[in-house]
Amino acid sequence: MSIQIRIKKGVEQGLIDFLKFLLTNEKVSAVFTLRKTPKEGVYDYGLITDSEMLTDAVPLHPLMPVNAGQELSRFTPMKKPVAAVIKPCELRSFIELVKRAQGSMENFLLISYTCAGCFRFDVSLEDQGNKHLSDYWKAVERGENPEGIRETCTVCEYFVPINGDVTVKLIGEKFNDEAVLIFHTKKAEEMAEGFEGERSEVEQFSDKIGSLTEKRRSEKIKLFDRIGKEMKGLGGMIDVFGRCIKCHGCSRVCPICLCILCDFESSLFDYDVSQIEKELLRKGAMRLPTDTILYQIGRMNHMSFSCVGCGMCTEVCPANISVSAIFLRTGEETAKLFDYVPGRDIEEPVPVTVYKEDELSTLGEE
Amino acid sequence: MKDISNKGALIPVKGGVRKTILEFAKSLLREGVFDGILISMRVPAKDSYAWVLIKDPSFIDKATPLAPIIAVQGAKALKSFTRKGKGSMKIAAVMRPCEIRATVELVKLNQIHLENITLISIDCPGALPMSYYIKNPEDGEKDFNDLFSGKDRTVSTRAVCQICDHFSILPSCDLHFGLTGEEGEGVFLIPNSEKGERILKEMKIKSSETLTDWKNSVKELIEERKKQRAERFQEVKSMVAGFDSMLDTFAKCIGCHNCQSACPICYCRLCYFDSAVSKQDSDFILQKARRRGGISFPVDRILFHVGRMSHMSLSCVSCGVCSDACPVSIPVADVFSYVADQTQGTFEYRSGEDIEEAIPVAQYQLEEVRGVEELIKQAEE
Amino acid sequence: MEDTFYPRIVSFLCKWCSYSGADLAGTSRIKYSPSILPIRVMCSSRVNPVFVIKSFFGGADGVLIGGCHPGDCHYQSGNYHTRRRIAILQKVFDSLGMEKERVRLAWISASEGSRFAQVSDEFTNKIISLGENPAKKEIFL
Amino acid sequence: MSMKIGVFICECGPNIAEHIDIDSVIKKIVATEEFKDIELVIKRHKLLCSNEGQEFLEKEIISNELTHLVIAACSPRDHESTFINVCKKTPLNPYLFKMVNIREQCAWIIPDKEEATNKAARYIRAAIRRVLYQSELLEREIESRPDVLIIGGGIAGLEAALSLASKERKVYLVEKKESLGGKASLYNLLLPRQSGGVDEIQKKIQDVENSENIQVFTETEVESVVGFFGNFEIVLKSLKADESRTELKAGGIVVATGFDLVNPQALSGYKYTKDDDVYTSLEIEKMIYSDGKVYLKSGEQPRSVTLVNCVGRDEKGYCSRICCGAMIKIAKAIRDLSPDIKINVLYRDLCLPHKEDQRFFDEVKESGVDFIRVKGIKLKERRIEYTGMDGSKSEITSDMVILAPAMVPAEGTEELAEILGIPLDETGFFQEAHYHLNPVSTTTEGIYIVGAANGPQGISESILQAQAACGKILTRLIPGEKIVPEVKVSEILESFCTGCRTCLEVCCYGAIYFDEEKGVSVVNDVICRGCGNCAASCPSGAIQAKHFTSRQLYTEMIEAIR
Repeated sequence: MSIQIRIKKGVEQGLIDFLKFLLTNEKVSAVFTLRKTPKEGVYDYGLITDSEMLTDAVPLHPLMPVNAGQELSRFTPMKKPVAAVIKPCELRSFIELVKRAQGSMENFLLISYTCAGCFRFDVSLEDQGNKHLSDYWKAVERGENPEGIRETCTVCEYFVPINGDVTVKLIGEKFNDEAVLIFHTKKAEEMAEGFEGERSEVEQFSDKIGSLTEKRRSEKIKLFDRIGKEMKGLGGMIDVFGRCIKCHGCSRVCPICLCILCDFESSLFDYDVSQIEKELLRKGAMRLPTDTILYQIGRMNHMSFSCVGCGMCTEVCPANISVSAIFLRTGEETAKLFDYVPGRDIEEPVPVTVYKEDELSTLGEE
Repeated sequence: MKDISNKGALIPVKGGVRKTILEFAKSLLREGVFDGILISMRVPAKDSYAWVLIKDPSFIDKATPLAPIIAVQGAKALKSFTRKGKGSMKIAAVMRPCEIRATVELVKLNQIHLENITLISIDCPGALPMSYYIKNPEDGEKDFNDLFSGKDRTVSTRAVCQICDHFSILPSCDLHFGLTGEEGEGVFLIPNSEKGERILKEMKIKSSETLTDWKNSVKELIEERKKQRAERFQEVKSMVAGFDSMLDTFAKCIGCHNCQSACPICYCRLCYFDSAVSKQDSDFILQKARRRGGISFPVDRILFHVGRMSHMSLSCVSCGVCSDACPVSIPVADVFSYVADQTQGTFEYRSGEDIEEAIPVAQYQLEEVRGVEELIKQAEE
Repeated sequence: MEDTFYPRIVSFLCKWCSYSGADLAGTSRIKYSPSILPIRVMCSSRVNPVFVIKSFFGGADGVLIGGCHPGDCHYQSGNYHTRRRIAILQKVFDSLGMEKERVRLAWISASEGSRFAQVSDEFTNKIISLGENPAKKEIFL
Repeated sequence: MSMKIGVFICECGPNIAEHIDIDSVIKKIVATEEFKDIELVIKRHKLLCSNEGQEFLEKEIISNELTHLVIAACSPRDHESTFINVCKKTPLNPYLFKMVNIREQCAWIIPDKEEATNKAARYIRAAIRRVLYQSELLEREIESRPDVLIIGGGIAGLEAALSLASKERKVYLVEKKESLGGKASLYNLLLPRQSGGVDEIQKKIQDVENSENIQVFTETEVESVVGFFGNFEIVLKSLKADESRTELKAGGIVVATGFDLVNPQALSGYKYTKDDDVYTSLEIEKMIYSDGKVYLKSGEQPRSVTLVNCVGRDEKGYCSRICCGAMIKIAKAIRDLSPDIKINVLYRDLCLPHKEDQRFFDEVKESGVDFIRVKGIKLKERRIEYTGMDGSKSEITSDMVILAPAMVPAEGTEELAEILGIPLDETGFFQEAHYHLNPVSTTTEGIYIVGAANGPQGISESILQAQAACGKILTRLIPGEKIVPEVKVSEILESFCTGCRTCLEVCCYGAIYFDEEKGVSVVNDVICRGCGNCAASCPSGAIQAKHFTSRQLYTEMIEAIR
């Protein structure tokens, strides 16, 4: 049984007030949120303990410098309560990580919001005078895909937080004059006790949510078709991933790739000269370093079913590969095998840790 | 350190310098002087380049000596080939001077075994920024051709290339192609070691031309570059002077560590700063936050960069791949080549120039690098 | 390369069922495709999907994974895990427009010598119809 | 130390020699470019597994100081162990040996000699490459106790206790009830021969009580078990008031906890109270054989009796196998008591597994007992509504109704499974390691299940299983002999483990635990069986399956396809 609190202030201010409230009343010992840095136009995630510093907080700023789910998991378990404002996909990443025993959600008050997507790095970096930003907010109010957001954001249909303790209404709302916070969990309601605002039954989300979902579903079909056309067999793979310079930045920023050392960077994939020479004799020519495509397919095998399409991999790819869209597309396929949705439910076991006796029954029989 | 030979052969240019070099490479394979040639090749998607080890001469036509960009640092390709020991095939690697220098450093670090490898370098006009090339490869190709042929010297190469004073023949290469600028005049083929001499012998090429003019023009450019270098370093100095300016310079850093994984010198399988050792306990982070009222994520970004400097700056060859790999366009390479200039200067060490010159090790006792240590301390704070 | 296409098929066979099945095919003197190159593992669940990808890029024309029938795994449930892993792998291949038919999972018990031979022949023919593994000559891998 | 690899090709009489050109294989191997720098000792032999062949091998290994060994011969299933034993007589570690199966895999399946020869050569090359990546593994021995704990003092438990005791094994026999004997002791006559049951069982009970090798604990249950095959540490808890604990050690455990009968009143469709003349088969068994007559609550003899089989069969989803026999026996007993009692037997399916059952059934049928096959049954007091096979509804009301309730796992089975760490199957009985191939073992080595603990059984099967389990124990757990745990186990490289615990999930032996301190998973190499599932499940490649490492398999694979 959840409630909603309406604060007669701009949505971001309303949220910040709530965070201030939590911090000053010591309901939490720190707040994790996006914030402005001293450097013009640069934002980072900060863990804030001094409520004064919340004045720099921009919890709803459309940027994902790092995947917060990954960051949160890195310094959990939290021994004291902490409030964190993160995007729905970051929340899902966090849940996937927790399933893999990478950190715990204990002591977190997880606040998320109906997210219209976040800017690509290039867009945000060149956004002089916040032109893009003001357009972004207009689009959010209209419930449309804003300009300059990540490719996978434009097709994301999980932009209404599935989990979390508090949801902030954003898309299609009058967020310049009021903030609406929905409290889903007991923990959240208790924390909100004493916080000023008009409490009521939870009202429906704006119907713009529905229309945007529809829009994005059809966008997704288009995008996936396009990728499908590029990804035609080995040749297609090489066209697309042939550019890969093997920096493996994608795996390092990937919230699902939790390995300390990626298997594909292990000595297992260093070859004896003789092995390479033999390969050379057979082919007449070969790329060095090798295993470029192997790495990509291998990684898909390891994590695609848990891919939340946060888009970090695409952002960091120096070779401009649409990594995220490609992985999301394959990931939806592999997840579908087990009607799995990454980050939907903490109780849903990671597909590769379990099995059903009566599934996939044709495989191996024919 | 041995000095550069004064004689070379002048190879007539047919259909452009790079074509000529390719023909030469092809004949090297045909004549059996080499079993394989490591050279860059445009990827099928046509918007980047990869290193390809070629045995069958017919593949040479697809290759490109001196690509417009450095997608993967050549030394990395060589490392992936010979990290575990010398091979039985005779291989020639056609690379940029900075790639040769990185190779030399990796040899010193036992990551490359050169026994059966011959290093061939080419006068390098610099490389284009990867981001620029990938967005419009065809313009990139045109720009680079103009630059290479000397038709247009104003093409803007990567920042570090513009201040590079190691763009030509190095003591550590075996064979070098000296460009005479103007098309048609031909390229100098300069043997620079016994290996190099032997090749010319086997190819029955006489190195009788004197190189004085070419050498002078190179020297001129080097001097010019040295000036620009000094100027640029003045600016960069302020970017790294003290912890706060470091904070400012690396403010955008998202801690993806692309710079480290693209770096040819950072050969660690697992970077110390990615290892479990540097994972931090939540209480510790909370304390840190309390001290300043807030803490920025990912934590220890500055520590990472400063730490990396202390690990590799002595061997840094200013190849610039770190800047190319940075998703938030931080001028990593400028900073690192400046710091490298300092640390290497401290020991009068010139990374990648001479294979005989050992990497100075006892760095931490020295007063001069205390600065770095200070930074680390502050960063760890 | 040979003019007549002679497929190379890596076959990971579990020690208890499939490998024994292969032995039975042998002792019963059944003649079947010489393309099959068995590699003995304790359980089909030892087969890391990356082995399969690796085989391809190493030049294998096909990969056969043999395990005990569901429910008969010598190690209780190993083959159920194998089944999921291979399902994921095939899906990944499929999504990339790569020939997932080049990967085959087959349950073959120790008593199914003839099934082993039959599966081997079928699969070999399948591979022949698919033709040579394009990765064999690809230089940009 | 420089490499020196011995490669020996067995002719296997004509088996290999006739189908493979061994000399050309040798030529191909020797000609292989990459073996140039490796010292190879490569020879052929007519029959390596013969005594002469083994001696030859031994000499070769020692005199050439071989560092690695490759043998191309038959299937490893035939002679790998033979050659491992040869290695053990030499300084060569047996895990630096690789066997290549060129008989079943080449000679016998490829008609074309040249093809067979090529494949053999490729195969041997792969083995040579692989063996270079194999590493020494050292077998270690651990102390083991020959003593055995038996849980359950029913027929199966008694049988197991006696067979072990007869071989001078110390046995601890634990029974929850105050006396031994279990369910079997409640049946007076046993099918098919209607021979006496009680006396036979009483005799066993006496033998057990008289044996000084058997220590009996009645009114006692198992509280905890830790350890592994050869070294289980057990705590027993007395069910008597004092709740005293007994600690003991044993090398093996036999689970013989038997079964209970489902309570018909707990099933929908069986509505009656204790005042109704509705009885279970066991109650009647007691009535007839101790009082020598069949009578109603009123004391009179019933004029009509209806026996209902398969009570709870549909609910439970399995056939209890022995009830049919028991009911037929009861029917006969009643008929013997009086020819005028009308006897009906309602059954769902008849299960008469023993070879003599059928004849006995026919006799009883002829003696005027009506067997009616039915689909569904509803009982209210003594009135029975049933649906015939044709779907038609009928009903019978008789003076007496006798129910044959389904067998269900004995009370406390789940708790015990928890304590022993062995699984139950969907019926709730203990799960055997392998239904066909390994019916009395469990997933945990050293723990065996016998009798009805594994599911509905008759007495003879229970005894068979008890003897089978003892056979395993007597041959695997030998006094004074140490046990050698599997060495081809998994190993987790601490520094690469991220602690995602995927391996814990996929390991069905519970051989992996999580070290909270270090935050990494760790393999208990005594419990690990070396299937390698965990190794394949680890995304970081932090798990190594010894003797089947990724490197070894890659090498073998890449060479094989080259």
